[in-house]
Amino acid sequence: MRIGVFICHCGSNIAGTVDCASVASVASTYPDVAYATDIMYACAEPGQDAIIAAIKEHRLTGVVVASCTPRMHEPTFRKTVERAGLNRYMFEMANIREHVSWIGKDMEANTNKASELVRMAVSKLRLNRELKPKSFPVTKRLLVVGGGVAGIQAALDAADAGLEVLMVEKQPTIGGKMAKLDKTFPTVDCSSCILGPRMVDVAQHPNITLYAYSEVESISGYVGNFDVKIRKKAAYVDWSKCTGCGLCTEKCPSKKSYDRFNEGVGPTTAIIIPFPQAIPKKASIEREYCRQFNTGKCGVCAKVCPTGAINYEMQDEFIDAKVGGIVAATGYDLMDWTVYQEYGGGRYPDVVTSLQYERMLSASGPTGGHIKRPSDGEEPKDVVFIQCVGSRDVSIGRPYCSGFCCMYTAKQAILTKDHIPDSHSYVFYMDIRSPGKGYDEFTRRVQEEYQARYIRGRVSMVYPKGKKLIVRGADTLMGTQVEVEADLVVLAVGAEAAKGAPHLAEKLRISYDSYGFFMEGHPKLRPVETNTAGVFLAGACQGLKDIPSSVAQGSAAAAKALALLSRDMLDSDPQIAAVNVNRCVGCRKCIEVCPFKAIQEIDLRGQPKAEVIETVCQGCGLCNATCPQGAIQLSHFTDNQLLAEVEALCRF
Amino acid sequence: MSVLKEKELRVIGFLCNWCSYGGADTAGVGRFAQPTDLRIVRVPCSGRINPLFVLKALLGGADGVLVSGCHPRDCHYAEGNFYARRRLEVLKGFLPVLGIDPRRFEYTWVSASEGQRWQHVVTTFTANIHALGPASFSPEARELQILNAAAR
Amino acid sequence: MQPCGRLGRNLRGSRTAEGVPCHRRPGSAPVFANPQGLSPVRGEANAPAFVRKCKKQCAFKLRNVTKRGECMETVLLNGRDDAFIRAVEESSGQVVARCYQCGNCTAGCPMSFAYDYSVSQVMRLIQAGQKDAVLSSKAVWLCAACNTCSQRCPNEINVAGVMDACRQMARREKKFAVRAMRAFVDAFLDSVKFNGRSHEVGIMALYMLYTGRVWTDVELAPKVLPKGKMPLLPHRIKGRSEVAAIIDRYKQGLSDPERVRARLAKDAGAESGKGKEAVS
Amino acid sequence: MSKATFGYFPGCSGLGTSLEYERSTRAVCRELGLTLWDIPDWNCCGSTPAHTVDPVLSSALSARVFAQGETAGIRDVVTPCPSCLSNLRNALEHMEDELFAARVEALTERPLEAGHSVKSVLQVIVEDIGLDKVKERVRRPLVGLRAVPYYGCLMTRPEKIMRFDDPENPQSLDLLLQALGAEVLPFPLKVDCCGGSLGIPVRESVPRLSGRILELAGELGADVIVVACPLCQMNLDLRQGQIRAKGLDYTVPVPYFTQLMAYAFGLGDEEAAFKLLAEDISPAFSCMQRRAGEIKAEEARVAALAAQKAAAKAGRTGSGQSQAKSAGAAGGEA
Repeated sequence: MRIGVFICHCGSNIAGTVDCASVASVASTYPDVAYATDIMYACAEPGQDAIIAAIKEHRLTGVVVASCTPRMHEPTFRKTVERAGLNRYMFEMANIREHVSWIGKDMEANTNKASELVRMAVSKLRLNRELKPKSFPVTKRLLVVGGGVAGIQAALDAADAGLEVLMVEKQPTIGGKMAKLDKTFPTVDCSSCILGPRMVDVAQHPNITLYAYSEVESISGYVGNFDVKIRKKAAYVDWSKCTGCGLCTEKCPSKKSYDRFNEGVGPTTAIIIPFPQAIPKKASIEREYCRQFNTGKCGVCAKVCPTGAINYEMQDEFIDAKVGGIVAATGYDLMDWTVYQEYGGGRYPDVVTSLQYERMLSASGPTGGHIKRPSDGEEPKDVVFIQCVGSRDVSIGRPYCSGFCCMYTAKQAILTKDHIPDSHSYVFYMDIRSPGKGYDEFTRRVQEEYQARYIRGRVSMVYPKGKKLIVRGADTLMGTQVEVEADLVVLAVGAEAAKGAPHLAEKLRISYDSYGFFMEGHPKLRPVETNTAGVFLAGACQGLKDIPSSVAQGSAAAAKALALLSRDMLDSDPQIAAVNVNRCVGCRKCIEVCPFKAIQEIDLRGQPKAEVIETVCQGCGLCNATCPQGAIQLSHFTDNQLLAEVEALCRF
Repeated sequence: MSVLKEKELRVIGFLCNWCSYGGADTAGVGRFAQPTDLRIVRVPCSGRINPLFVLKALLGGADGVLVSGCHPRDCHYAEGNFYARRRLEVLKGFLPVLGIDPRRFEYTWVSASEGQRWQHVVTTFTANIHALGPASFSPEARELQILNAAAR
Repeated sequence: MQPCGRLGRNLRGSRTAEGVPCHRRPGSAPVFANPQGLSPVRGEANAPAFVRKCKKQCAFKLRNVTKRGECMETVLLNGRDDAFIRAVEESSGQVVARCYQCGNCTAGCPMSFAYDYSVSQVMRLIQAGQKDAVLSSKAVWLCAACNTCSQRCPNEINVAGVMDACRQMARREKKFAVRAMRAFVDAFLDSVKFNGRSHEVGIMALYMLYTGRVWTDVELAPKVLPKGKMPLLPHRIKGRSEVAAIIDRYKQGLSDPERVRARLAKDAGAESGKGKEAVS
Repeated sequence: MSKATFGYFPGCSGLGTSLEYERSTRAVCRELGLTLWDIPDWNCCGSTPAHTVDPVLSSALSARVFAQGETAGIRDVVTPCPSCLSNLRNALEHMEDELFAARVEALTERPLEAGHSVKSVLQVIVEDIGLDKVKERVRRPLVGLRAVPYYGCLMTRPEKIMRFDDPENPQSLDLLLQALGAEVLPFPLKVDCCGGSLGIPVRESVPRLSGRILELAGELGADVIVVACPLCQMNLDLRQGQIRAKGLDYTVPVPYFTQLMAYAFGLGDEEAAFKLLAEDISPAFSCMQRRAGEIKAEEARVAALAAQKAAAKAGRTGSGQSQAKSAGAAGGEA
């Protein structure tokens, strides 16, 4: 075997604290190493060409590249090695950047460690065998989880490209948080005017099947062949018959139920159509508030419904579907701001969240677009906006900045001036974050043209005095304590991942951080992909972002999905388990332990043997560690190969 | 060519590719400084680690072995780390029987986003191993010493 | 440098003459430099050289300014006193760099109205190492130690602890910005030292003595004396000498961290020494 | 030291300005079966002045209190005054650090064993004894009394050290007063600072801070502000005259919660010691009696109405004659 070792400088990232030349010279002394050198940038064009040239010149049969993490450039170098004619699995990497040069300054120790990591890679490579990928058919169907603006964009893009799309939305209507907005920044154009048509497109698009008021129950399988079970929650209304006339919502006697869509601003009935432009425009019953379910006596909606669509005995349905790719676009939720007892913790009715205020501003909202104080319904004159309630606050475990509150608060201040010309808006802020195109001019305009009074300082306490709310804050630019007598206090509440996002992440088998945001493949280079092939992310579920970025990510995720599903056959990963029938005694241990049911028992000349179903095996290696005989080996990570690495370390 | 005398001890790490190896990368990207003793062997899943690998390493002269996988319920293969947890817990209890100090083997769960935590795990584990000093087998484990000498 | 086409106007918006680099208006003065490289004296960064050289407290020089608003001295930032910052951090156990100046402490502080520097400004002065301004400020004396600031700090800084540390440092360096506050504390401690317990009448007497404010709360006397709520004779406890000893030992500095750390090290040394013999 | 007996640290103000708090606390504890062992020869904890000078000095004074308790075998101490509680608790927490403990011992020259604890009287009553026991002993419920609870700024803060109730919105005093039968008004400034020990050296502080609390209580129409701290009581009650001179146009008596408990338990005037308060409480009580009367009358009226409606319904189902009887009864009632 003739192995070539290439030590990458990565500019100064590695060469800064690792003596690459000496590592290369040491590497040349390793067994089976025919050629060892160090190059400036291995992953760059010249670097790859140098490797190909060296393979040809020295008739190499295996390559070791010591550079960055294989999670980033293993695919790159495998293609390079393939271009040079070698099998892509006759290649190993040593991570001497993230695991060596970047975590210590001690040149001698780093160089020694780098050379040892290279010896490990070489010793493993000596036992590598050529592996040929097999190919399997791809289901040309995309599942989009979440019907907010990001999900809608992804679904429309994919459907327009001819892909069949299933959209699953937890709420009775799609539109997500954007549908709740009255206007959007920085152009103050009406939110439902720009989102409404898109929602209609989703409903009418021949390629899109919409499952509203449904959730993903379970997902199994792998990229190209996911089996998804969708739970269609019982809305107690037969949507095929319901015409969305809204008669039931008028007659329903239970008038005190919590209006989830309008963030509880006004009470509503138990059977509701969330908002006029809802898609699908169908009624659904909130079981919690419906008298028929609580007391067993009512049935008004059933009597009134012209098409007889009401059915109290409706059960959840399950739909099984095979999809090739999944786009998660589950969006965000406002955090529970009632931890701030100093702002009343929810006890003062006139302290509302920004989303509740948005519903008050909205003409289709419960107050018909009139801003009213929840306590006495009067029009407020002094409105105080408090920024960073639940963002940038270590003491309640939310150290991050939510990104879009500065912008929507500026917009709400403008709308307040439009709705109530003689009103005064006060905004308590720490730093105005307005990075987008036309954003900062927008926040300047609200202060200059609309006379919003911006005060730089946090608010320590809000307490009621008579009909007013006393807001006790600070103005750090003046260096004084300040107080405002307010009629209404609007909190720019920080956001977090949608409720239930971690649960979905476990079903999708993708990792998530401590706030519930999904983990992207690479924060800069692969923002819409995940480490799980075939699962893509779009919008705020990956990290808080405003509408333009969410839409952009929607399209990006669709593009990635289209790239994946454009091919009819996908290459399977050859790093899968294989059974050596001579050693297998048919004890079935591997069959029980395999999480993907990828091993089955076959009869070989009268003896039970195990056999791996290549397309289902994911290459986790559980069976390999369980088999008492060592009969089943995971290709590319066999026992010998791993132990060779351990040997390489312990022998010297 | 082995560990730097008096400065390093032989510490081997078995890291699952999806979470802990990613966590070690995030620690690198974050430039979180760590001692240089640890050498990482990448495995597809913590469930792939056969307890015999750990024994082989310890008998082969490793002063410390660290295994790290995905947090329970986070595993890319759904159940890999559950099996790993059970196997390695049994192994930890079994080490004293072999005359090996159980403190020389540790297993933990680190996700791909926990760079800072990985720095803490490596620094603490390496410090503990330095506190224990180079591996030396208790007198009764004579056969192990012979085996070890042969392996060297 | 060719003026860039569409951006003919320079960054200040005025048209540029042909051929002149667009980012510099013709004839603008060179950026101010510090040619002589004089020693960095606090407060006189842009004062003329002769003022900076003159060491006497002459008319040109401003005495150490404590009254905010009277004049805004230019603060030379490389005159920053890092030792002061470390001392405050060690004494209060807090990291002042965590403060991002959100003003929540100023907002919540009940005594903000009486301060010369608001709480967040005191934190800012500490961050900038302005020892004189902090230790001679009234704010550190007027703090009522009610912990509202620490409770509501989004970065979990014990701001009350930092204010305590500054007041203790000011007291050690004999900088008493609010005389009455120092007098009241001394009167209280003297009463405790004398009786072992605090005795209201005794404290008031000592306070009037130290401050000369003879009429303090005199109008309250008729409300409490007849109800026996203001005993004239103190309740002196048996162990009062021990209490007095505690206060005296503090005044002699027996509890200073360095001294105690040294003693601990010595004891530890003695222990291990003793320990070694016992074993071998 | 069983749960029902505690070492008792009255605090210096108990001998003077908060005599009524001291007397009513002892009476109420006796009534609730709580035996209080006085710490022998206890000394002042240094209150605010000591810890503004140096936390080690303040902890040293507190350490002597615990040391004295040790001599009498007392481990668990209870104190009515939040300021003393804050100093004693801070001393215990900070002495867990080795160097700090050594610095304290350098002053006290008396080593202190571990295992000490200190709680406030209110915390013991609410947490250890429990409100249901308090409810059982109420003989004269304070029905009709509109009370406003005021906790002050030391009792629940700093959260990590005091570990009592919610630092921003404590409820224990509210629930206790409801258990006594009083009507508790939600009071937003319940943890705002009253001026504390700055009353003497900084004359403008108390009228402004306590004035704001008294004004809001007056606006809410509270009969009394119920406090649990001698320092707050002095600023709100004793100095209320000074504040009124500066423009406050409300008079609100400021009793301690233990005084109201003593009254509700039916104990004598000596234990409740209302006459020791600066602002006379009798108008508040007369207001309470008047309102209690109104409530009783209201209840009677509603009960009569319900009876009448029930009788009328029974009349409609049964034969006609019962209607005449209920109508007559209703007539008599009116």
